[in-house]
Amino acid sequence: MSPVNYLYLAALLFAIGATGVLIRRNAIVVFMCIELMLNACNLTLVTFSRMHGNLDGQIIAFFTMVVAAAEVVVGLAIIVSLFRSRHSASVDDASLMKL
Amino acid sequence: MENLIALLVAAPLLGAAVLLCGGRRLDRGGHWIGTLLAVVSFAVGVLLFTDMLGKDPEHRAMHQALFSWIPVEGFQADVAFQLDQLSMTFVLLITGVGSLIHVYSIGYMEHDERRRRFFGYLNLFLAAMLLLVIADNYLLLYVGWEGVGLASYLLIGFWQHKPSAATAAKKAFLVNRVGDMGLSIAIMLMFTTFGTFAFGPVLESTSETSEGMLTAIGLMLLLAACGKSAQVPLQSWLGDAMEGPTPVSALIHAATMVTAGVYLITRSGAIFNGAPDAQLAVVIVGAVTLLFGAIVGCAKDDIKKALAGSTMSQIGYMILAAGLGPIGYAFAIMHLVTHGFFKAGLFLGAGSVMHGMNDEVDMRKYGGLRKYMPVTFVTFGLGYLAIIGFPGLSGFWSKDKIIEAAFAYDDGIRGWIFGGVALLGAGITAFYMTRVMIMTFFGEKRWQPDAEGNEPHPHESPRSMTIPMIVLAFGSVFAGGLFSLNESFVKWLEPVTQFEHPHPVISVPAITASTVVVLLLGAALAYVMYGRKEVPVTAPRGSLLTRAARRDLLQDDFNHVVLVRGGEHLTRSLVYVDHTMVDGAVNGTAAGFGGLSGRLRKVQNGFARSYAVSMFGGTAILIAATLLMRAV
Amino acid sequence: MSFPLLTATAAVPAIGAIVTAAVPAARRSAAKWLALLFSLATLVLAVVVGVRFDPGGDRYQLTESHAWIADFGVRYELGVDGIGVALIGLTALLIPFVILAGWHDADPEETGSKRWRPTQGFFALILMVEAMVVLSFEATDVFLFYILFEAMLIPMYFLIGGFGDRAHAGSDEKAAAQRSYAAVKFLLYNLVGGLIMLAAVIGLYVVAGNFSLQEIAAARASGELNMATNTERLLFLGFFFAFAVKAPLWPLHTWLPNAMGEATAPVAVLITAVVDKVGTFAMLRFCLGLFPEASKWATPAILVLALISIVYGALLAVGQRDIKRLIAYASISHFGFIIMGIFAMTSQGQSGATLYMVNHGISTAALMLVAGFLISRRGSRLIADFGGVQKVAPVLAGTFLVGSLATLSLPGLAPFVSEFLVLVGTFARYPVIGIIATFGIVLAALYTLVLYQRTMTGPVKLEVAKMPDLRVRELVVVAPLIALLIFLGVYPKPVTDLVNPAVGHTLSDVQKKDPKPEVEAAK
Amino acid sequence: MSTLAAYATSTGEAFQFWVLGTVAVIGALCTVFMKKAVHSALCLAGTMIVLAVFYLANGAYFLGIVQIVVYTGAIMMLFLFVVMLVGVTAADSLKETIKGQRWLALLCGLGFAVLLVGGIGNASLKEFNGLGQANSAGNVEGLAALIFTKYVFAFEITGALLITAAVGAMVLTHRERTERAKTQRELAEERVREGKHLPPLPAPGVYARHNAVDIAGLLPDGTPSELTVSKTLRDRGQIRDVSSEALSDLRALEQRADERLGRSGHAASSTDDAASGGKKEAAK
Repeated sequence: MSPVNYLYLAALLFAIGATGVLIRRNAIVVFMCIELMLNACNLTLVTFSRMHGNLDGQIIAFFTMVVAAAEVVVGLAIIVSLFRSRHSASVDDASLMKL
Repeated sequence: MENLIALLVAAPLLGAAVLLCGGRRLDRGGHWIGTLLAVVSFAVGVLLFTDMLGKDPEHRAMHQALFSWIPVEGFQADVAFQLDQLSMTFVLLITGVGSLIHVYSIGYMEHDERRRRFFGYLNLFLAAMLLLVIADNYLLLYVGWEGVGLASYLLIGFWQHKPSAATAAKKAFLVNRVGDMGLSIAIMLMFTTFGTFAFGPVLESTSETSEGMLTAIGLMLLLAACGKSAQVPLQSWLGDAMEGPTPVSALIHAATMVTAGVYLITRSGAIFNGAPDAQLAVVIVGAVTLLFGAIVGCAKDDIKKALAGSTMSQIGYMILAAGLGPIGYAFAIMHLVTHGFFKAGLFLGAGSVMHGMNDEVDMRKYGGLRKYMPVTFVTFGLGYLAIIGFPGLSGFWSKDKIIEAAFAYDDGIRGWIFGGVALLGAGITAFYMTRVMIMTFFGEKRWQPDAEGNEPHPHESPRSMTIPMIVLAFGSVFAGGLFSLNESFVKWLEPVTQFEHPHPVISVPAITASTVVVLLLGAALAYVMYGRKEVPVTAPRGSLLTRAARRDLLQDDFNHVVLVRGGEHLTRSLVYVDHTMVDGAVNGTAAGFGGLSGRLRKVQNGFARSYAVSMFGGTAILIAATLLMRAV
Repeated sequence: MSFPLLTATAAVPAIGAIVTAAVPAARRSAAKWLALLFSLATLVLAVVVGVRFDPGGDRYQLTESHAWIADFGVRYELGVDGIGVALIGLTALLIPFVILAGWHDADPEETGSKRWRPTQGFFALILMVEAMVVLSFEATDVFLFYILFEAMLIPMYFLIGGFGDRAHAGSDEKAAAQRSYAAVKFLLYNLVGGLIMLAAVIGLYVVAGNFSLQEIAAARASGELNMATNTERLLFLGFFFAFAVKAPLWPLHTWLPNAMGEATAPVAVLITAVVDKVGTFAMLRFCLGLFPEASKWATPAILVLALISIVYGALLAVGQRDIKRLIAYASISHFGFIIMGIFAMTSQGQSGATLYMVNHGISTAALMLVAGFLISRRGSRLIADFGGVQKVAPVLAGTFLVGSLATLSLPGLAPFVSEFLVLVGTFARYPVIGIIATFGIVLAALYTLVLYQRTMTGPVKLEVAKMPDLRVRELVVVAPLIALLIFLGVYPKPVTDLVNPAVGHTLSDVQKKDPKPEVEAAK
Repeated sequence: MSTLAAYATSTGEAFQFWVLGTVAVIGALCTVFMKKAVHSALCLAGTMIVLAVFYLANGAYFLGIVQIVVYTGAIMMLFLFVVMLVGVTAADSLKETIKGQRWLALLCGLGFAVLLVGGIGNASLKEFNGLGQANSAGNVEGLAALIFTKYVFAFEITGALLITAAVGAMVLTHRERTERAKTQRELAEERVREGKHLPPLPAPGVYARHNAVDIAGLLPDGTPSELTVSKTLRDRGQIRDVSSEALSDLRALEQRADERLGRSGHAASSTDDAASGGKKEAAK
């Protein structure tokens, strides 16, 4: 079996995550889907690093994780404050972009 | 000596500038300035004339070039003057009669608070008219041509507060513009044909071009002449032009400006000589107009309009003569000069009568004035005898010659036709002039109180008015005879216009005799109709012809229906088209885009997720695109 | 490196605009004087340009050239030929009068405008327009010209939309609506034209590889650069469309009456006498200079359009009820003459057209400004609201009459010379078109005289009875213009001498010779 | 271990991939389609663990562990906390509100997947060399060497990033009390002014058997009263309605009592006053 399959898997997961982002209305779940996409990317990175036989890919993946952590912290904080202000975690309720 | 030529124009032009820009402070003395400068111009004219007489006939033409006017590649228009015998004749007529009428106006316009401006306009007219006759190329002539048009516009509409006057002025200018169009097209044709439009080169090289081209140019010039000289079909403005003050009618619409057409045709003789068809057209126009004017003159009760009709008809004579070629040019000019004298005299007389009658113009409300204004009566009477061609007076000499020449058009039927028309015209002239004479000065009083209800108290006009009339009367009595002494006038003009003796289809004495008979018949008829029985104060309905003639033979009605109404409809519809179609098309597209954007706005529903979808879809498409590019 | 005269000529008004705009609100009237001062300074510089320019010399003189956007070969390249000098002169000459005539048009106490610093803005914008126009007459780099051609719209838009004519029928709201409509219409028309031109400019760059008018023209002449026929035609059309909108040529003209009707008289003068000239000027310099073949190819169609403009504009002028719209349509007719003269491709036609640009500028300025004084007195633009003005305000009526006579191109006044040259030039090559165009002079007489008769003559209308005659300021505006009209009518030599060589160059661009007169041809 | 990082993948790995891969995909799908956020979170955690295993399989030992510890251990737990805080909202229903959104989304997702797969497919990634000598000195050391030399700046910056994030989170969630707390008097006056609830809110619960916070008290007619439940629960819609079953229980109780006591005649009546008594209590 060639490691390329990992890439296919990653692609699949990424697509699923993206679809989730688009479908779900609960901000938290949306967030989870984003995490899923990030992880898919990480998987590709790791796989590539294996293929090229150097560790840079892993490094990047590592940074991704860090960033993801930071992002989750802030994001969840936002959700919480949002919920406080409007008693809902639905992304549709924040539809203030309409003219 | 030649450098004085410019002064002819400069003097009155200066007067116009001073008087028009001078402002109120010139109101008191302005008219003297204007008169003085007119006289100066006349003096210069006389000076040049004497100088000219000194030279031998072939080398009398003088030339003065001032500066290059429009220098453009392959196009030379200079401001340069040429004073030959023809121009000289006009210069003397214009400045002479002009000066007299300036003097006359001092009295006539006494009570008008805008007298200063009036004199300014008169000077402007003199300048333009002189420019017209001493220009040495057609373009400069064109300047004078339109200049006199402007002056006549200003003077006809001098009493602008009267809508009728304003309208008449506009009408005159517009009709003239149509003629001017002819002149400018003629100039363009000359430019494309000869590469220049200076008299000299053009008239010398006529032989080198085709007859067709000459005919075209000739017809265009004829159109111009028709406009300026009130010839059919562009004559309609002259009657209305009588709205202007009487001195204006005398100077511009009788003696000088309206004869510019004759000058133009005579000046362009070489072109017409090369284009018989054009000449025929000229003759026909002249013949038609001379009858037309005469008939109109018979029907009018307004004394000035009656005189206007006769002017039209007399100029018809001149045009006819000018169309006859070398046999006619000299006589055309001669009649022009004599006509200048007696017609100006008649108009001044009419003005004097109106002056005494609270500006009443309807002859039916005159009658028996000879006792009250003797000088006017005598001068008017002499003018009358002159115009009907009473043997011995000016009109006789000039008109008789024209009739001879007309009979000599060719030795076929045409000679008979044109000769006959000219002869008939003489008769009608006698008729309507006698009518005017009788209705004005004879019979019993039919005076009516004017609009304000104050009775007219006819009185002789002041000296300043009568003297010019007397001078002109002298002219109208003796000028013709003087010119005809061993054909001095013809000889004088010969170097410019050439001259051939006409050979009429019937013997000259016969023509003369018949002329006299015809005019006596006409006069007698008029006496029977108006002298013997009572003249009703309100005009009788009259015959069909009479009614048509009162309305200028329905020419105005035709213009009104066809040109005015039609034009109004055209412009209205065009305005509509411009607003709906041309503009509407643009606004339509604008509206279309507006609707489209309205649809597109619905996509922006404000839900982050649907924006995300579009982003995502966009990314997908991008990837697809890249993959495709790779694949291809 | 000699003194950059051309740059200075454009820079002075630009600086003036900034300074004027910076005048503190308290000392508003100072802005007017400053603006006048700077415009006069520009006039002086323009005169210097005219003196330094040697008609007999090279085609483009006083040239300046600096790299600007090196990557695209865009250069800041200036140079003037006789035509440019004449038009710069016209612009520099008219602006002071425009400023003087608009002296009170932007006073808040008179207009009651609540806008921020109206007076400073008004005069600053005028100067800005002047700067751009002058520079566009000097630019010999296509890209630079394009930028200016478009940038001009911005100040004009604000001048039209922001400072409307107070004499309007109906409520203020209605007037404001019409004004903004006119301004937007002006902007959109010219933008569309400009964008199409932009496409053509880019296309030109693709084909020619640089933007320098001189280089491209030289390359074309020497045959190094030969465009495919269709490419050239497309590019030509792109350029011509923009210029035809600006000029304006039938059927792209409808923005002009709205703009001129709604704007104040001085701004209307700015539009028709100054800004629109850029369009006709550019036809002469860029269309003919860059695309000679295509120009010749398009000539018949363009001549027909010009002919339609002449007659159509005149007829519509006859049909107007609004004085300013009437003058606007008259201008459309005159622009028809100018374009006809340009594309007649004869030296008389093109000299006439250039002369016409100058004369039309002056005559329209005179007529429009007097009309503006008249309108501001009565507070209405409708012809029907006037009558008998001549009796109460003879001087005003007199100047108005002279303006009208100039508009109908009476001999002795400047426009006659140019109009006749155009007619002769056209007639020499296209007799039929020439003759039809001659009808225009009759129609011109019709609409001007009808206008004069309805407004000035007849019994005095009640509302007019108290109308004051021209004030000193207004006389100072009108008198010089009229004097100039007469002078150029009697002695146009100074201008023609300036223009003739340049026209010769243009004709050599398109390789056209004047038709020979019949007689000489026979010899 | 290093064999795992060899450039040829063993059949074992293949087997592992196919099994766990399916698990991962299923987990992902569940994450998306589970109704309750909690379940989604759990499924996601599962997927992540699988991914961790794959990292290990790919020779990224450090990352694998980090993945388990940090991601699955910390981040996911953070998620769960928030879920608990925010709770299960009405937004959890999968019913789509925007027209056509779901289909578009699915279409895009599908298309995207196809494209990616296709892209990877026709990218020539056939030969590859394992992490053999890269990991020779041990994976962690290798990473460390890189992080602290080549990527040191990035590393430092991530530090700054984390701090910022932490501060940010605090700023966002921490609520400053802007206005002074209302005194009891003010509260009372306010209540009078509004004129809604002059007495204190009723307590939840029906009888002693049901005094859970999420159970609405019953009104005399047996209908539940929302007022008796705390606002948060109401917002979350987590009120349990037990009125009917409570009454039925009661009736059953009475019945059994009657049977035992053998009285039948006035059973109904006694039920009635029992019920009435119950109601009385509820009214207190």
